[in-house]
Amino acid sequence: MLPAVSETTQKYLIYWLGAICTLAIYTILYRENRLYRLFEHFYIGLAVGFGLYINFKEVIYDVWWKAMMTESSGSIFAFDTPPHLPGIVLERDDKKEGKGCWKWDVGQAAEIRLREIVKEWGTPNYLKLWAKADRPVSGGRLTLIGTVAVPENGQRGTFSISFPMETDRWRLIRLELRAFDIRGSPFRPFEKIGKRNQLGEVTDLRLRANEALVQADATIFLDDLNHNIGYRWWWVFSGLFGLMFYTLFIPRLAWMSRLAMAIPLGLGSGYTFKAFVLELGPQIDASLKPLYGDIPLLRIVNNAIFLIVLLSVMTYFFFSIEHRHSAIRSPAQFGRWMLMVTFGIVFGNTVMGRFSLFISRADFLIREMQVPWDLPEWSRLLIVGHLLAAFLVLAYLSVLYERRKATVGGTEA
Amino acid sequence: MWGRWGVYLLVALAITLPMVLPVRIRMVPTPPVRSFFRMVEQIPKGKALMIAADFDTGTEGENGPQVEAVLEHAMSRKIPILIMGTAIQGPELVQSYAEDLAKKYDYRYGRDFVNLGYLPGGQPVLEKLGRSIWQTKPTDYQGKPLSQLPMMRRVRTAKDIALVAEFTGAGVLPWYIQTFWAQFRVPLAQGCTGIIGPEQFPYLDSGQLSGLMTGLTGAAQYEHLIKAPKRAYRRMIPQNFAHITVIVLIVLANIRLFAERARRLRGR
Amino acid sequence: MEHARPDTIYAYLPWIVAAVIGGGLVLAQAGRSLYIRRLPAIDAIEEAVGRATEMGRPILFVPGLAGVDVPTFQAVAIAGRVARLAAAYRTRLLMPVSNSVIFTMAEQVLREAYASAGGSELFRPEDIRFLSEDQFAFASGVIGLMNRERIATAFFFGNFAAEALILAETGQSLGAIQIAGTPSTLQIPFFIAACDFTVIGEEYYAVTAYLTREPILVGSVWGQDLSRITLAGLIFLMSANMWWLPEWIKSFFSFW
Amino acid sequence: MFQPVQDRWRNVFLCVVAFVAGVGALALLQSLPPAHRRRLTGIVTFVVGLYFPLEFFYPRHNFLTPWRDSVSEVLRVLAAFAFGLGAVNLFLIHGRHVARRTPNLIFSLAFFAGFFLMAGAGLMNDFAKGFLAAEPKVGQLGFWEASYRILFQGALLPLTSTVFSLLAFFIASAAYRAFRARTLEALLLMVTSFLVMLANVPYGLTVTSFLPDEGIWRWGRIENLVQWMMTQINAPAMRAILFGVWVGAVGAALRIWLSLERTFVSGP
Repeated sequence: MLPAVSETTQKYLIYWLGAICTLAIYTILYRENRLYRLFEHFYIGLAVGFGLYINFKEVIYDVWWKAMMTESSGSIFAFDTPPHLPGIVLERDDKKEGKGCWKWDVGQAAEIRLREIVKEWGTPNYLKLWAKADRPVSGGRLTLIGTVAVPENGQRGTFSISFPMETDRWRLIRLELRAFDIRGSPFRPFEKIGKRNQLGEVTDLRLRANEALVQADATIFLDDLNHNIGYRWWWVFSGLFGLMFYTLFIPRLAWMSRLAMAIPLGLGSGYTFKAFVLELGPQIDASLKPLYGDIPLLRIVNNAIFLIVLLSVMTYFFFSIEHRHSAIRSPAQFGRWMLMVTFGIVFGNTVMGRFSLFISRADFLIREMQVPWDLPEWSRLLIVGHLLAAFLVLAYLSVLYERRKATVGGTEA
Repeated sequence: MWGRWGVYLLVALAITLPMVLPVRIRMVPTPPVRSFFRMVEQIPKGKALMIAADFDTGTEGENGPQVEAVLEHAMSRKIPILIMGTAIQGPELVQSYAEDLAKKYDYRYGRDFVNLGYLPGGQPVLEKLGRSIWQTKPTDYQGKPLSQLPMMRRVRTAKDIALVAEFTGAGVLPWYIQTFWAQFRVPLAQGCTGIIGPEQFPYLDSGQLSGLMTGLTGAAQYEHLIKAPKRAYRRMIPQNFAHITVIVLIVLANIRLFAERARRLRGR
Repeated sequence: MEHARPDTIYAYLPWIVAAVIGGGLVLAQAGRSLYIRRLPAIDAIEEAVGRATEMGRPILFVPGLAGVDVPTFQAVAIAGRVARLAAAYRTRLLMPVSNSVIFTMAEQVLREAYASAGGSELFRPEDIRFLSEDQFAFASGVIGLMNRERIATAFFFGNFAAEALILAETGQSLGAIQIAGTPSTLQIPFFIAACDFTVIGEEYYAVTAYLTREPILVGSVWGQDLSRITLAGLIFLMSANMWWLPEWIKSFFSFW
Repeated sequence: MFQPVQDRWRNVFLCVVAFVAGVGALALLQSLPPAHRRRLTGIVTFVVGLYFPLEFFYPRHNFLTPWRDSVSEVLRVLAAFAFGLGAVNLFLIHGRHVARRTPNLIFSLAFFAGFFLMAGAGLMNDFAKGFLAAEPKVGQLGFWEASYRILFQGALLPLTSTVFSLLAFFIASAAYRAFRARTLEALLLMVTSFLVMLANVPYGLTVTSFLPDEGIWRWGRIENLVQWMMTQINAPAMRAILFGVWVGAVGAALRIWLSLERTFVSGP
């Protein structure tokens, strides 16, 4: 049995492991050495392991596997909270899922409205509802009625579906969206192609009991209403394409990896045209700066400078024209100077950025030090300094060792 | 080799020593930081602020204090906050800052702020998020369904978001520009690391960005604007000394260069 | 804006650019020689290979933080040219790579390059090394490699991020001749600071086209150039004439 | 035909059939001559590449619009599958070192240790929390969760940030060495970064803080000057580069879309 770890132990381990890793990497500032190399390889391993893990968890499992091997359901209403409606009580024992279910006395209210439902159903194909009556009722039926609105264009509509409610045993009822009686056109534009399943937002949801149930004065149990897409077996193809990448290592089949790559590359190149409009369009628009007219002089001067810099830097990057004529050469030269100014700005800003990185490391080493005593900051600095010195000595020894080995037995590959 | 080691040692000392010394400094906010502040100040009631934490611990040194400052500002104005991130560690880091500040401003998780967690997949996923948050990420960062978080009833699409505040050390701003700004017309403000700061100015000029906070200085300036100097201010002190060190080094190098040149001239 | 708006120019602009570039491609394919000015980087590359030969130490070629994208493809193409030179000078070329697809691609391109320079026996597959896909794991792997092999010349071509300075500084401390080229704007200042020669931004594509002389690349660079000239002309004319232009033209050019 | 199935076992059956059929189709394609395969790849690239342009440039919602989300999910799944490629490569390299007991053995073992510890702890924490581990009490964490956290927060994050923070030293020495006013260009680079560095820290601002912050004199103050350079020189220069990048991107997209990128197409 592997032991549980207390939070304090964990804090200590995180700090000291982190401190060792940090200082070992800093020995490269002296010289490349075996200590550094050991942690470098450890780091590469960690990074690859972590990347594999996070890709598996977040995409392969969450997106791919779930689409292929689950019904991709989402909750609409959980029937877990106290209803505050006449004729309904929360039942905590005889339930199917979650914390509880609703017990609905049809005699008191023939229709109930579900409040605070999930409005966005995505593209479901069927709904699922757990339900039973307290006694068998022949001819008993429930009707689910909803109001739908499309937020984009304000179109509204209603849907309803009725289903038998006769048994006294928990039953999972499937309600096919195809079978819904839909009035109006509550669909998002064009998104009803084929299956007409992209509803707008569901704003209101009611359940109505029929005469037979009311007369029998039945009590109905309701639990977890979900929307589902269904199992989508064709996702196996994207897995197949994903596996085709790995033919890269088998020369005879390597062309298949190219075929698999054709999809992201093709999509990506197509997307460039869209991104060009969305990102560069506003940039061009903003470059058309007025040079005359009803604007303050300072703006005009600034606009002119802006345009001169913009156009001369662009001129520097003209390759198909010989930079011999001064009409091209002087703006190009000026453009290059402006580029240097820009690079200077980048450099200056980066100095700040890079120092911040080291400051946060030093902050970690000194301020977040986990020691059982309350130490003043300068003594923490001393501890870290000594540790670093010890690591540097190790690094020095390893460099000496390698030098000696190199003189004896030739260099390592 | 010794010259190089000398520079390294100087930098290390210039940063670590001021950390243990008591020093005071004064910040002056720049216009882009002021407009960032204004954007948060102008968020209307009922609309949410989305914090995109696109950074990892690698650049936490700069982005961390920036997020903290914006969080503090938003919380003091009682704005609902939605946290997400396209970097793995970002959302969890922001969650820890938010939880620290929540006590002070009586913010409760689920009611006043929600964390969607890590959203891999880049631009296409953000586009989907803008169309429907619930469909793109049906659960929060701990796997809790959004239907259990009251705040999310009001926050469903990009329309419910008044401002996207993006914090990053990498060039992921175009993803937000191509989706939130261009497709859903949500204004963007960015807190970025020092290095990518200059690259964002064309976007600031074209209005694709409505506010910009660059590096630790930006964060310290924002803290100055909300009158709550904290972590960024504290880290500006070693920053200050390290900069002075580098500046002195450059001046020395140039004096040496000119001295050599003068000696050569005299020699001739 | 979930769909392009046909009442602004921006719905057509990418296609205009694509058409101009397509025209360049067609012209180049048809055998028209399109002019691209010679960039100083090209001489520098040759010199740097020669220098490694003199010192008898290996050359390093880093194709950046590789992805399956065009800057990396072009970096591999440049690596092919460098490998051809190295094979001719009988100098070893090391190439750490951070992407598996690029890894196999590089192996093939280098094998061909060595063969075409008549040095097939010099090609050692283990000199192309896959290190890691993670940025800093890759960077720390490369600096380890640079130190162990004591490289004399380093080429950095491709996409780079923060690791650019780590690599270039390490090379500098080893006294290597370094040539860099990257379309990643933010890293250029560090390459300028630490390298002997730097290819700036767009020049990167021109260098590849110039080196390989491949009609597709030359045509593409030429077409892109024409597109940029058009764009610059458009901006200049619109800005200069903004004050009298009728409203409908202005709204045709406004994004929203 | 592509109708979701409501029965689990029917779905499993269909999955197996689809997989076998897919492999069969690939086997058939394998018998095609290489030129045809290459053409097939080209056709697939072209057809798939049509999706976004057709969907976006048709000015209204159209029959392609509902597929946006599925397309983005396919992209994510493919990218996730591709990630394993790097791991396979590293396994081959380090497996060889271990098998042959080269001098690199100990480092290769460190690689494997890192890999299995991290992937193992992560997967166990998510999918088999209770496996072989004692039930945690209050104030305790289960073994797998604790080991995941310790490895992630105690090793991976510090290592990433530390390698990143080496840059603080490198940039100082790069600045020291590179910033010598040898040429006009070097001088421009140096002076601007000098000013920016001064503007970024409070002590730097004191150099000009004696000047009034109004009238003509305000342009002498470093913070205003740098802000002006940022918006009037840096922004247009960056935008010019951005134009180049995007025009280049369209060119690149065109070459890939039409399978003209030779280094790539003529691969194995």
